[in-house]
Amino acid sequence: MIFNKKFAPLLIPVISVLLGLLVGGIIMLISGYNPIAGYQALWLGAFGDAFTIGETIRRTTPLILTGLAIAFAFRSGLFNIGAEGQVIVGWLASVWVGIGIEAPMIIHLPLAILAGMLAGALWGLVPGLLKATLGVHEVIVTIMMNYIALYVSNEIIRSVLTDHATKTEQIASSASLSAEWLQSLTMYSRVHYGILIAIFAAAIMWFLIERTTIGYELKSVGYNQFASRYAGMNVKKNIILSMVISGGFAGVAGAMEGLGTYGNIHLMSGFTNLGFDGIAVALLGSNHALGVVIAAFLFGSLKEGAGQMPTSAGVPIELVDIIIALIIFFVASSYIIRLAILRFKKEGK
Amino acid sequence: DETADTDNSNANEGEDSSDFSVAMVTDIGGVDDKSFNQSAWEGISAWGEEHGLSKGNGFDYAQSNAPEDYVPNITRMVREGYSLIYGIGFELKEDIQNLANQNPDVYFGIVDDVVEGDNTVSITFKEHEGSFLVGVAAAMKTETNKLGFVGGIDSPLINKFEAGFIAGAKSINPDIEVDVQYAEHFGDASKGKMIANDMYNSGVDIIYHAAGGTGNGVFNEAKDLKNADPERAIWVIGVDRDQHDEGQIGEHNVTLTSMVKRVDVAVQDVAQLAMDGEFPGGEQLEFGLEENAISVATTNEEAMTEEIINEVKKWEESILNGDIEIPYTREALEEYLDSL
Amino acid sequence: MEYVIEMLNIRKEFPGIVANDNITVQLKKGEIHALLGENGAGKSTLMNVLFGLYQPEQGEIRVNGKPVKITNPNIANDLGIGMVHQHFMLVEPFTVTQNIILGSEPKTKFGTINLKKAEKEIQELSDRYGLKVDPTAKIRDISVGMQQRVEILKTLYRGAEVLIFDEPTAVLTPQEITELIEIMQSLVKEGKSIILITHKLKEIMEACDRCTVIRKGKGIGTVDVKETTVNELASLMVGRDVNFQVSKTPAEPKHEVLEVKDLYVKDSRKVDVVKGLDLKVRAGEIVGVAGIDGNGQTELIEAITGLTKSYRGNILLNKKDITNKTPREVTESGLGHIPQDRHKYGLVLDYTIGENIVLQTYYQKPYSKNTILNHDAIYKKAEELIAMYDVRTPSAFTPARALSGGNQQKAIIAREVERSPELLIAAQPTRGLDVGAIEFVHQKLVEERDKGKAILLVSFELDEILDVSDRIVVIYDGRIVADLDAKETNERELGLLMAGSGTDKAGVSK
Amino acid sequence: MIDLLQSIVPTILFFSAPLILTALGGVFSERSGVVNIGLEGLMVIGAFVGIVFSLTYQSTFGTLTPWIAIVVAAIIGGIFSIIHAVASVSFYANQVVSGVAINMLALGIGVYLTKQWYDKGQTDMVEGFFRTDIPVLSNIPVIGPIFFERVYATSYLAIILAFVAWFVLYKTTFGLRLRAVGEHPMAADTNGINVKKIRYIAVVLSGILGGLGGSVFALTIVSNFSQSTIVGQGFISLAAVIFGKWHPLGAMGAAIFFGFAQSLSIVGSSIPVIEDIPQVFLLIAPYVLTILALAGLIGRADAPKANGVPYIKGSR
Ligand SMILES: Nc1ncnc2c1ncn2[C@@H]1O[C@H](COP(=O)(O)OP(=O)(O)OP(=O)(O)O)[C@@H](O)[C@H]1O
Ligand SMILES: Nc1ncnc2c1ncn2[C@@H]1O[C@H](COP(=O)(O)OP(=O)(O)OP(=O)(O)O)[C@@H](O)[C@H]1O
Ligand SMILES: [Mg+2]
Ligand SMILES: [Mg+2]
Repeated sequence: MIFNKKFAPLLIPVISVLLGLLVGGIIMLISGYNPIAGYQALWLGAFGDAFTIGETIRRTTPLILTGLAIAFAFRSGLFNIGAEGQVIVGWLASVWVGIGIEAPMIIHLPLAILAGMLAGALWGLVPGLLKATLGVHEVIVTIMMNYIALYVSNEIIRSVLTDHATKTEQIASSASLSAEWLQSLTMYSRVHYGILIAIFAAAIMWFLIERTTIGYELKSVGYNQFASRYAGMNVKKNIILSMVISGGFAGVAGAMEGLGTYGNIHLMSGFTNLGFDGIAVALLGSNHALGVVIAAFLFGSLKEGAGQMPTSAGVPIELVDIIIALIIFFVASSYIIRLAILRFKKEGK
Repeated sequence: DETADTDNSNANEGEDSSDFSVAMVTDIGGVDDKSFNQSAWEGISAWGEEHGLSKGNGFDYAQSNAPEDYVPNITRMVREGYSLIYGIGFELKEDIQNLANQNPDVYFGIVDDVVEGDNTVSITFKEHEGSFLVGVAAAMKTETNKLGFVGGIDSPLINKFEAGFIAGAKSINPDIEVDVQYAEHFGDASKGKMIANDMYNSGVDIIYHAAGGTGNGVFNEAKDLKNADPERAIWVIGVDRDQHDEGQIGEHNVTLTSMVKRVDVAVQDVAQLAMDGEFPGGEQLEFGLEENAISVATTNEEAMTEEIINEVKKWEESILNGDIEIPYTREALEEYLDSL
Repeated sequence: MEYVIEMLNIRKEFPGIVANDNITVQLKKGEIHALLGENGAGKSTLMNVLFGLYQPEQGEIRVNGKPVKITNPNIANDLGIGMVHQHFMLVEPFTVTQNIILGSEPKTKFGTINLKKAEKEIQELSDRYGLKVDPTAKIRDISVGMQQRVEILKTLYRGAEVLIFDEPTAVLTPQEITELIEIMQSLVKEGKSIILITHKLKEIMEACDRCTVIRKGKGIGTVDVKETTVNELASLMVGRDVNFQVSKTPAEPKHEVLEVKDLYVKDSRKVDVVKGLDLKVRAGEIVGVAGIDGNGQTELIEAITGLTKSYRGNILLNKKDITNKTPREVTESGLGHIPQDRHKYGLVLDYTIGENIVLQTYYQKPYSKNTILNHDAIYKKAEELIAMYDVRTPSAFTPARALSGGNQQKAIIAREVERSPELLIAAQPTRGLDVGAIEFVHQKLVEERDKGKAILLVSFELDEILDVSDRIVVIYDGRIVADLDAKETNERELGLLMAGSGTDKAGVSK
Repeated sequence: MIDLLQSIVPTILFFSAPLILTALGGVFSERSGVVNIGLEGLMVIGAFVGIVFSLTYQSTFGTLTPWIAIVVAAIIGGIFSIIHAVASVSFYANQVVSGVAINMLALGIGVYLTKQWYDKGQTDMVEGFFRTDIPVLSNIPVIGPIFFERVYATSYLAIILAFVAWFVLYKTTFGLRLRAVGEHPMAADTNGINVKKIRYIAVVLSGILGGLGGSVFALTIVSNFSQSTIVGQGFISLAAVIFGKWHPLGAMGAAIFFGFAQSLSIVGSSIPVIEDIPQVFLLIAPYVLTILALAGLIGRADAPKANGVPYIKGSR
């Protein structure tokens, strides 16, 4: 029992990761690759040197934020599949401000991030409003909003931000998150200050959810709308607020790409997948702020490391997708793992 | 700017030529995309094999699954000591530029866009020339005087195809109508099919696509129509490489021709130059008909009649002679059409 | 004597608790056998074992003398055992017929469900036992009493010879209870045998032949109902003497706290249900609202508490107009509310007891400051209340879901009373509670009254209304039709008034 | 007008068919109480199997190949979906998590195996389904040319299956039990219905239908398999499930609505009035229309009550 309470939240993911890697190794063996070489490549690809570490952190940054976005909505009983679209508009807005305004960094950078946040929030507001006022299912609306974001932002890049170009000019350095010293420290990886923002956002999410009356209300509405109304909470307001905040997190994720990684925005021919990966990150992190950070880091490392596998070990990158999927499965099936642990414990005694 | 003080970029000069190695980083799609990633890889492989090298040993590629993969991939190649690294596709422009600035000792090449610096070379193609020629072919072939153009994403690069195609078609017959549609996606076959369905329904009999995977839907629709009525004249014009195979339907083939972009030729040429110590640093090389890097496929002998081929040849001559300037933007196209 | 069912030395454990510890129950053919015990004593568990939902760790079950293993409800069905569950097992969007045939559907020769045939059979069954059920009605459209009859029909349709009723009367109105008892008696006459779980000793005395008592998971014994008294049953069950008579001094009503004037409210289907209702409650008195379910009680409470809107009339709380204010505003004006449906309204089941304790006050000091929660204050308060109100829970950090119904109710009462509201509305505050818990709740209400609070008690239990109230108003068809002194009326008179006869009786403050 | 219909209707039909099939799968699964956001992945598996089978056996089975291919894809889809069933029914997993995993796993496996078997990221093209005239029906005046001339048989397969699904769900004992399980599993359990078995069947049905949907998509529209064969169709199908209020015919209607909206956005560019509207508005029109339709007409849709809740015997 004690063991359940204290360690299960950590033990289950760890076991899941190990199992996922184990099965991944078996798949490599079956397909005729050397799993040791494969994993060595994976490791080197993620943590081999300062550069890859930098890139791993960079890749983790937006994942933390989209993970938080989805986790936040989940905590209040809403499923935000729309992080994808919120990322795109957040990216767009932050770059827009990054290009369109001249101001000292101390104003410009926060303003650009804020713009991303607001754009994402706006994109979350629509499904939130529709859900709260008309009871329209947020899942459909957010899916639709993803496509709208994609096409609208492409059009804006093409017709408003540029004269029919595929990407915008670079943002002013006063709006940039990248830092020379960080990059040179990591052999010119694209790691940027965004990671601090992401971790700060996680802290905010934790604080908001666990420590404030806002979080108390949001969770309460998520669990039981009737009782929340009975207790005097404004259910509609909370649904809208939840989607808005969730969208805000995703919007900041977009800003990380716009102000940190790329410094511009390009025409997108498909989704960034940051939003969809965020679902997995959120659930892997069991919708807790700290869990999300860890899960995003795991995801980021695996995905970053994957790039090395074809070159060094000949293993297709997709193996990593399979491994990630397996890990998610094992986490989802924690019940059975827990059962196995219990049995194991009993026999051990 | 860093490039300013890196004029010592030819550190490779002293290197033994046998140490020379080449790598490429794909854009999203991979080396087997049946498109220019594949073509580029074929060029590099050909170059490598010519010099007795093998994959992973003298030449290699890194595949990108998302834009964020470009930098790590390029960096990996830098780290592994490749002498010349290509970024395939305009999407890699910024990243190639940045890494070129950071690594003045390594040669970089970008395909389909322009970067700056003494250690870089930019390889672009005159797609408008090829598009012009397939436009000519289409104009010769059409029975309805209605042509279609399906673009992937509305962007300057794809606009080149569009402008060239329309110019070519109208040069033969100014009354020809060209229906232009963009799918806003390079991988949405269902949209491609829907657009093709709509175009063929409205009387278009030849569609030129510059839309990657979206083009699959165009081929699919054309073949379906052909299957229903083998007598009906329905054509697709392929892009980037000879898409003859995609057009095969039973006895018939709906691929009229393809606008072939020989990335392999360009990539191989530049690799050879670099190896020979003649790296065209800082230059922007534009490959076109003249360099044999743009061509019009004639695999479908039945469809590409003597007459058509001759006409195409005629225009090709004019282009090579510099008699005509092919428009590659919508504005230039307007002017060109006015001048007709 | 033949036993149809024998449960011998049954033991059933749940993680950390022995729910049934060596219990024996023997059911005679043709009898109504009561099962009595405090909340959490293990009654439902025992019956779930009999019905095959749980497997016992130990013990034997015999049906007609033959030992059987009941590993799932199908086997119970085959053995002729049917169960009417405490929480109805009905699929709301389905019709009565669909619910009844579910799992043993008659088929046409094309393999589809033969609804016509089923409906006819069910109509026949219903007529035979006088159940008056409409086979084509949707469950969500029929009353709770009707739903229960559907549950009964379900067992009969499957040919049950033994029927288990788990607290069937907790959710019924007095009329429905009387009818249910009649139904049970007619079932017994047809040769069926019945096990009845109930907390209402009067019902046991009225309807049952024998009674088995369980206390804290252990069987205390079986008594013949004719040879026992209510008091004896109560003390057997609780292990001490229970005081049924609510001890209280005469009320000393003071100023008016609640005044409802000419109120009109529509229900969710947009039909008028409260139609020009007038009501006054004064400080220091308990006003009981007697009435048959569906006469506007629910909507009246919802309108007062701000959960629904009225479209005419006024509600004054301490002279302040609270008509159509939000629940938050109403609460802040000094209203406490023990809701009728504790799972839906009263608690956030996934929140801890502590979090539930501050459900309306979390945003106030000391529980939070500048929107930042103060967990220490919250849990300190919770622990205080847990001790004061004897809420049985492992800790204040336990989720509300894990508590028994009685203890959940105590937590709600603790919360509402503790806020010390000027007006306390208590809707069905003792539904499903055992006599010990009921005694406790009643005592609390009286204590509050004595502190000078106004209390509005809504209940379908006439006993409760009569025992606890100082003044009784009768609600009928959306209006208050009588206003009586509790000491000067009786069940008979109330019953008549509630049924709508004697509307012209004096005392209506119009 | 008739001309317009004649050009629009067949488009709608081919676009909607895979969505209808997949959405039907979603209806079965969710009606039994298992949330299925893995529809996208199930379609990927279907597309992959459909194409690989066709490539391998085109020469053996000739024109029958696509038909056999979709059957095989359906079977493999069904088998693949057992993973989701095991996780969400037996292991009480969070069903959304499991669905997300299904999506990643399917794409991972599909592309991984493509690389293993063909040594490249995408397969060659196959000859899939072709349009045909439906005998007899296509001769009906007016209606015939619009609805039954030059259509894919698979479109009608989808529509027929929607009615079959409706029949199964609302007229058979299996359907009654399945719906009961999705609304109130404990009630079903006490009536002697094997909740887990029903849910397994429902999830596997969603795999079969999703596999069917994916393979039909690949064999009527794309003609090959790659990373980007299925890009969001599964999510649109999921939207159709909800849009259609978890009803097979509703889901079909929603899928057809999506087809209509898409088709309109393309055909629109050649209709005089609409012609002048900037392209981007046409592009987003299908999605905006959907939102408007939901907000204005459809409104609240209540999911099956037990949807997403693992059934653990003996808990409340
Ligand atoms: N599924 C379960 N898991 C764990 N504990 C349980 C479970 N069901 C019942 N219990 C525990 O077993 C004990 C007996 O519960 P049971 O439901 O039999 O009580 P009861 O006599 O029916 O109570 P009530 O009068 O409130 O209906 C309680 O302490 C309860 O907490
Ligand atoms: N999974 C569980 N874990 C712990 N306790 C449980 C569980 N399931 C049921 N119980 C307990 O079983 C007991 C009896 O449940 P029962 O269904 O009889 O409801 P109850 O307590 O009588 O409440 P009510 O009358 O309000 O419905 C309660 O104490 C309840 O908390
Ligand atoms: Mg009970
Ligand atoms: Mg109870």
